[in-house]
Amino acid sequence: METSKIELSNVEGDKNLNATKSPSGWKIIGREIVRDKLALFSLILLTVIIILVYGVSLFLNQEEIVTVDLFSIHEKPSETHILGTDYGGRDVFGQLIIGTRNSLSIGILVTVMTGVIGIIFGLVAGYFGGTIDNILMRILDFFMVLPFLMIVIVFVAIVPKYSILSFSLIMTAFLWMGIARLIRSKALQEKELDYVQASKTLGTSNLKIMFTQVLPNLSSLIIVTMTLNLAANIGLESGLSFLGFGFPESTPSLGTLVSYARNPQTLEFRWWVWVPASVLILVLMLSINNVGQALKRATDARQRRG
Amino acid sequence: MSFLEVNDLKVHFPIRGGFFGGTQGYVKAVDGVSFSIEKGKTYGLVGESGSGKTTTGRAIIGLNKITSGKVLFDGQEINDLHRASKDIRRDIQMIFQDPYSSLNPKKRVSDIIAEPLRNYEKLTKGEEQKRVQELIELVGLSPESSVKYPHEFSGGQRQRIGIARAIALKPKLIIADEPVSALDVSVQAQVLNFMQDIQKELGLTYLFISHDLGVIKHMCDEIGIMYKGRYVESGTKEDIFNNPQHIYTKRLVAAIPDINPRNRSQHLQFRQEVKKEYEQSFNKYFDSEGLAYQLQPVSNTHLVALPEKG
Amino acid sequence: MWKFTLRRIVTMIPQVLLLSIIVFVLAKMMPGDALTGMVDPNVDPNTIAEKREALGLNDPWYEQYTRWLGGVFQGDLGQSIHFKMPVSELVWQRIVNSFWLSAFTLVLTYLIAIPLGITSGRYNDSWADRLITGYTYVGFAMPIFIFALVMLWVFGFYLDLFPTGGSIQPGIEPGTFEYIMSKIYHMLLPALSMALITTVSTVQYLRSEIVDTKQKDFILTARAKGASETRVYNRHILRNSLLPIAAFLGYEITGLIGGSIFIENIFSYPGMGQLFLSSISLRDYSVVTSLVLLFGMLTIIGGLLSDIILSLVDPRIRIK
Amino acid sequence: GGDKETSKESDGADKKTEEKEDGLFSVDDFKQVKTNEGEAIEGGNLNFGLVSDTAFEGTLNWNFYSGDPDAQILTWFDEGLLTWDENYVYTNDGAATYEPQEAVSEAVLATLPADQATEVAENGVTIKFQIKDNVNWHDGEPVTAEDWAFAHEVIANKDYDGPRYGSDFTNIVGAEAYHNGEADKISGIEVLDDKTLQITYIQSTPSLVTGSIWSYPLAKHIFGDMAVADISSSPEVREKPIGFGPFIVDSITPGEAVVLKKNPDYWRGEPKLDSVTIKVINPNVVVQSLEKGEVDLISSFNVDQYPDNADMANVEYLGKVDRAYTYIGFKLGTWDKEAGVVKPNPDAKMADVNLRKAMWHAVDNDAVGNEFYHGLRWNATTLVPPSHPEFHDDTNPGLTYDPEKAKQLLDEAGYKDVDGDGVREDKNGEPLVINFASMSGGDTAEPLAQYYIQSWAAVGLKVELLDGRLQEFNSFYERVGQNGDDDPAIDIYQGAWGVGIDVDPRGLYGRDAIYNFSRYASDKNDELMAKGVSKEAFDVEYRKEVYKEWQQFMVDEVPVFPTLYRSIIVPVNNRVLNYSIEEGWANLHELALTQEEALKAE
Amino acid sequence: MSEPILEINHLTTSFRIKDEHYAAVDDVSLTVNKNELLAIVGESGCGKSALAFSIMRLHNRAKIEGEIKFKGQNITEFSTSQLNALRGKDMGMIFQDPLTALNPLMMIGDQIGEILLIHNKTLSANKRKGRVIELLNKVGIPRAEHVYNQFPHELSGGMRQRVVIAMAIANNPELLIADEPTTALDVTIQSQILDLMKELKEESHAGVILITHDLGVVAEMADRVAVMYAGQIVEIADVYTLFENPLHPYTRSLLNSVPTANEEQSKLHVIQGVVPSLQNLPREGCRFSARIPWISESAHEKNPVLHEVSPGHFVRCTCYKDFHFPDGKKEDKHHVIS
Ligand SMILES: Nc1ncnc2c1ncn2[C@@H]1O[C@H](COP(=O)(O)OP(=O)(O)OP(=O)(O)O)[C@@H](O)[C@H]1O
Ligand SMILES: Nc1ncnc2c1ncn2[C@@H]1O[C@H](COP(=O)(O)OP(=O)(O)OP(=O)(O)O)[C@@H](O)[C@H]1O
Ligand SMILES: [Mg+2]
Ligand SMILES: [Mg+2]
Repeated sequence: METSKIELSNVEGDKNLNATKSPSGWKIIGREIVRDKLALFSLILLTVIIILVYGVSLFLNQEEIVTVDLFSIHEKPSETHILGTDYGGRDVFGQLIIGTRNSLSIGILVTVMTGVIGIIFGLVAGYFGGTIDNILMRILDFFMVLPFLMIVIVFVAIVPKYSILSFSLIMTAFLWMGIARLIRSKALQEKELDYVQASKTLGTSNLKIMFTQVLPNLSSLIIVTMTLNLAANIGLESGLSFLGFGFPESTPSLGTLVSYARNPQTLEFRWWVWVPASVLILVLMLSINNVGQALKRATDARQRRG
Repeated sequence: MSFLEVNDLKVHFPIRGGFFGGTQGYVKAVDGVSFSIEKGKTYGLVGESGSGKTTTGRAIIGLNKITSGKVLFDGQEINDLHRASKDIRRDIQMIFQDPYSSLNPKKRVSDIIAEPLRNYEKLTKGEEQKRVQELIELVGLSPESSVKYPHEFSGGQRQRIGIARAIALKPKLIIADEPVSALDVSVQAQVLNFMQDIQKELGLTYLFISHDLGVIKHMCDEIGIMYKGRYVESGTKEDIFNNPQHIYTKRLVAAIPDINPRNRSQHLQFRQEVKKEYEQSFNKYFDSEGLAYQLQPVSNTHLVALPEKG
Repeated sequence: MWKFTLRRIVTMIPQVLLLSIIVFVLAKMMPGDALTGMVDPNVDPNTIAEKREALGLNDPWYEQYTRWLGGVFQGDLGQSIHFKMPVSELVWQRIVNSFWLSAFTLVLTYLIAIPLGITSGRYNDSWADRLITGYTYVGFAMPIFIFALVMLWVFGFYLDLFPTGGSIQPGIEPGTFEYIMSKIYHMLLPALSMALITTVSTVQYLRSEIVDTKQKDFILTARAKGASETRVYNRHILRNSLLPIAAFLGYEITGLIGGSIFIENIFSYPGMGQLFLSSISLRDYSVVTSLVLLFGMLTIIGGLLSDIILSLVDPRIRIK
Repeated sequence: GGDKETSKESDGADKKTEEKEDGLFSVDDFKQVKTNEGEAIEGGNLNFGLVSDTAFEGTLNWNFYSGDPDAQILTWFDEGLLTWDENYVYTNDGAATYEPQEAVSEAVLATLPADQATEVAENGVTIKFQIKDNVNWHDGEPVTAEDWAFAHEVIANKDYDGPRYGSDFTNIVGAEAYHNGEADKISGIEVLDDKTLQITYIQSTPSLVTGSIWSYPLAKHIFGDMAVADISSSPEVREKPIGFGPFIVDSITPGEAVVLKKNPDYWRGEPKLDSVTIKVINPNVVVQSLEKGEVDLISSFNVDQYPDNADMANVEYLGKVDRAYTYIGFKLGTWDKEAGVVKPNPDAKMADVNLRKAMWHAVDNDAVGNEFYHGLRWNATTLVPPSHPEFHDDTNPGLTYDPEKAKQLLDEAGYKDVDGDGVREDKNGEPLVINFASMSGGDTAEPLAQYYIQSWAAVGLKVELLDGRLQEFNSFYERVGQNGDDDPAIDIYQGAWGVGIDVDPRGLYGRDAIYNFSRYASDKNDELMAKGVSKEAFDVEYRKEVYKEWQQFMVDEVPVFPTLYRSIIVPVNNRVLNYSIEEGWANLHELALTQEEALKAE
Repeated sequence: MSEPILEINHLTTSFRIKDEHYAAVDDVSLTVNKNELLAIVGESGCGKSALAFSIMRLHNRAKIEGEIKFKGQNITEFSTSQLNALRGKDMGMIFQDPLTALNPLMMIGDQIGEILLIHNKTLSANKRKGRVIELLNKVGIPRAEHVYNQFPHELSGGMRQRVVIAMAIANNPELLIADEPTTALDVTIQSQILDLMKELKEESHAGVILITHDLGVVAEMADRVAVMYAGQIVEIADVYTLFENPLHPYTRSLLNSVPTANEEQSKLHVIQGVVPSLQNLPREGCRFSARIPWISESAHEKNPVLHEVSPGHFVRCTCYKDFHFPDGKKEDKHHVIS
């Protein structure tokens, strides 16, 4: 079976060949996204949002936005305040932009940090296997047991002063396991492949094999997972902020804006405070997920659309 | 003094289990194998799936840990290749079974072939480029192949890339683990021919692992037959094919389909006879655990696993 | 299998112990304690100081921990300082609510996931599939708290179809039919809100599992046997795709834990998630510690359950 | 609230409070008594919403409860034996009457050593209480003097695990000895007969009759045999609590709801309602619950929600001034744990009174009240809130919003901007950063804190939020010093006090009060406060004078300055009759409904 | 005379790839007689499986044109239920990979039982079990009772393949299609399985289509052989003729590239290039021409058809006449008797 399946994919035909196994994976990814109108649209939207958010926030002064203005509390959207103001008289649009930037930054930071930890941990465990794997897996098991949300909430209650970095670190500390497990299992498979064995017989060092041979072959998987994780992490951050365990209001975040809706007055009468943030979260998560799903399809030959 | 000598090689894999991964038993993948190969010859290792052929090859090149026994290469013990001198490590190379998985799909052909050179030889970019081009030409690929990726090649071409990589360091011994079993007949022919060519050209010694007796007969000078981690018979090509002694060998040989349709009824009959004999005399040839006995010489080239006389 | 279960449970012990230490220390590191909330000019500060001493809140953490652990070994999770009752009793009250809510959510999750997953997997690339996939996309992206808020607003307030808080209408005799109906009525909206979101991963999984299984060789074998399309689906594809879903059960439990914190908070449903959040702000350590521990154990048990179910439904996986 | 500007008398016919043109409201426009419209029906069930985002604890006994939710429930089925009037002075309208005796009880004095006896004889007082005959527990047993005495003994017992034991009790002769295990009875409490009790207090002060008598009996026939430590967790407290109030607990859904039925035997008369259902509702859904008529009455209503819902058709809003104020405190010392007294620090960062005054002048609390609270909180002037109209000095304007004055004061005091960056340095020219601790929780906490910081910045003071964020409740009080361990990082803090029914401020500003978080103490202050509770102070006019002086003294010294006074707004469904939020109102048995179903808002 | 059980006329099976149809099986006509074993050989990707699947109508997305006559009925026009009545009863199929061909979650007994159940609803459960055990015994599985309750993963490859065979012959089909039934197996097991198939065929007189790429197997098993290249049959003849007088360049090249245990060749023949993928099939002309570039263009037909060179021996394209090996190497004819 092995034989015939692979033979089918002779010279030009990489139809049946797992795209993770081919350098043109990127091309396929590109092709897949372009073909998938929704994903393409999502990608463009996402890019626009990111550029806008980071671009516009350069011209915004966070201090100024979070400055309380007693005389413009809960103003409806108007020319001076495109999206009105909140109960502190603060400009919602500005908060939305900065909040999105903060939420995105945390999401990205957490994703990258969990990614790096997870990749290294998973690669080492999977590649070396045996006792090392055993020990690392026990550590990982332990982290898996921790009820994430609760521990983070307890943690946040303790850390006296937090910044984007320290908040991200807390989240990272309890979120790296998923990717580590994934990478480990893939690395376990990958290291059995002959090309790794071949490198060993050719005298390449383990470290070099791990990072220059195995890692690139897991890259599309990593990209896919990290993309999907990014969405999840943004969701988590806003969830925590929503519960009141995120940032103080002086550091706007999307979750904080949504959490204003827990005041039924705001929920009912002041849509401009929370609806834009909710929609933005949804749009962000949807587009990131769409892109992620398209990437996933691109790397999974069976699901590819064409 | 043989070029490669393997003495009572054992490779046992622990069966792990339990929370702390304790050893709960062993898979005796290779269980006391001895053979030797002369320089410039091709030695064939045959047996059914799971008989330990691959493990033997991998143990020699250091991919599997040797449980006990000795491997002598050119007179030097190389049981632990990691500690063996660099020269020896570069003298033994391997060709893998699956031409698809043995090449890193994310690397260009030039990088793949240059990998051993980068590990062992300090070459400038230019020199390296030159060597790679030479090797590519040597294995009969077009020069522009070097910038391509493995998936742009057919199975046979990929196997040649694998071979180019293996010979880049001018090794003396090549372990070829089923180099053609993943290939179509037509492509298989191409690779086998090529292997024979470079053997002559570079004076290589092959340890050729296969389960296809046809291929083995075509390629090898001497042959060892494995069964459940042990040798059942070894000898020259003639010894094995014309004068098989062990019932297992006979059965293997009889199972090879005959390419001449006119022979088929005789062949079937012969096969059934052998089968009958196999069933009847199984206990004679195998010990109580169903494993082969120690090898006994029947001629100075021919060894068969038979119970000790007496 | 019993041996396996037993061994898994034994291996749980160090994990849980470590977890308990971590949680305990963390809980102690939170500023303030359960008596902080009693700041009240009508309450004599000396009384508070005395109580603090009497409760041992001034002892070093390890002493408090060993004391607490000693209690745990005797089945005593300690005393909730705020609620003035044994933690075990308090948690039990809430666990029952959370249990029913989760069980109900799970039932809904599967009730939604199975037909949708099957439709979408069986008729992939049809309109129905696109619709369902669209739903899973949105559901996947929708943070549960936003969705729950909107659900609460629409169905609880705007349409006034469901109660907006609590787990039971007050004053109904426990055990009666009316009581059960009222419980279900109160659970319906929170459970549905959670189920509609959590189900999407199951739908997606089921779909891709079916799409996958459809291409397996043994399906060809079944067709070659002359099996009707219905038979191929029911006996081969569905069975093979649904079994892994069954094994999800355990992991679903873990997922529900996280979700319950949001859901119970938004729907004011008196369950463990809500208890947890209030215990955090009340600094009711023994409750916080016990809850985290309990959830940790549920996570482990969920994993164990999944493994066991998987081994039961899949003959290829054997656990010793 | 006489210091509020205009107040329009609302005429009885117009129930809706008119919104003023500038979007402001005034607590004076609210009535305290529900307008009755329509005929009462027989019986009916009233729904009471217990507004809380956590479950209630369920310690349902006045002698043990500690949270407000539990107190809210308790009110329905149990009550104190004494009631009080609008000035918080005990009356004789309750289930018991009281009568201070001419002389201190001889029998009690006999138990004391001679020197103490003379002191008590001179300063103390014996009060005789008579429980009315028809006052019975829900199980039919009479409420006796024994029960009342028993309550005192339990609370003073050293195994007692509730929060009540304090100065009210230590003021009873022999209570401390009993508490310390030196006596097996509280010698100052005499049970004269089944219904008569006599208690001798060491100090006779005006405070005694404004809330310092423990008036909640504990049913001895039920709890008498229990170990004191077990009472609070006994089923008779948690599951089937007992009282002698107008309603009887029928069933409890722990943490969520309580159903009560009427107590036909209630001493004031049979309640008109059949039953009352108390249900916890989340603060977030209060308005919706009211609109849907799910609840007729609620325990508290966030004034923020009023402006948007002022025209809710099915309810009438009642309102009154709250016994509370918000304030900003300056850290002026530390707490001496050993001695149990405040230790002022003359070198504290905030030690300069002009700095403190300037900071008060710098903030516009009228604006805060108007903008954040639509007038339902308003500028506070002194530390005695207008909820105590007798003692609140409404002629004292406090320090008014006057940034120019603030700047001037700062300049004079030497807080000048030497380096020209717009931020004032301290007297030595060193950078001055004031750390501000403020509590989170409450919808406006964050912008409010930010507003104050901005206001101070406007006069050149650099104030920063402690740790850059609001402090969560627990860490706020921990750091501000409720254990005596004051966090030195805090320079100023914002807090709020709900004040007791007695005006005596010693619990918050006394030298030996741990809650005196500003750690301010001075002889003058001690003296004034002592005067306020002296024997002379039984003369109300004298007492008023003393507190007037004290209020001014606090304005001069500014250890803390009050920022906002508050109002209580209570929506009541229109079907409810005979409801009132007046002080001392205790006629729950009179409550009635006009129809079976609650009215809904369209 | 031989009685045809299956007649295929101008069968074309095409797959839709990116909005275009590509024929994996191109205008194939052949006949299988009762009690005859027809082998189909060719390199990987030549369309062998596609042909087999078309006969069973197992492709659900392929476009099938032409005629497949099973016992005289054109089954290309059959409805699914009509087909289901045929599949597993009159036509049996054996798949290449015995592990993936079995449902991993069903017991062996149930899987074999299922095919009995589908085609005979009246059979009692007990009788069915008896029949299954009988079948297991027939295909040489020891301890059939035990195996009945085992799962596929508990059996070795050879055993599994026997189970697959038992399934295929359960209802005594008149046509059996075996798609590379032994490729995944060791030689000794392969020979056992092949012998078993032969036995079964002789017993039932069924027509058999055996797909393989192993010429040795063909020589051992076949009555007639069809050689496929790039979706077309390039040569068809009885087994002796084909091995003794192969005509088409492709057949000849294939035969020359096999190293055999019986033959000694110093050098194996290498066929240049590879089988073109479906989308790259030459649309006209001789499809093999690209792999024998030294043969002049003119030797090929424009539209190659099958020529009957002797009774029952058909060859496609006239190029066979001019074909020679490039290095002038002498061609081995495999008629040496060992
Ligand atoms: N890393 C390993 N751990 C445990 N067992 C192993 C390992 N590698 C091989 N084995 C076992 O050792 C035995 C011999 O395997 P080996 O791969 O050497 O056989 P082989 O003759 O090469 O078979 P094949 O023809 O299938 O390649 C098998 O039973 C195999 O399961
Ligand atoms: N479902 C399909 N969709 C598209 N192309 C297909 C499909 N199935 C087969 N093909 C293509 O049809 C051609 C013939 O495939 P087929 O599987 O019939 O070859 P084969 O001769 O059986 O090869 P093997 O020996 O590898 O089994 C190949 O080029 C293959 O890529
Ligand atoms: Mg091998
Ligand atoms: Mg095939």
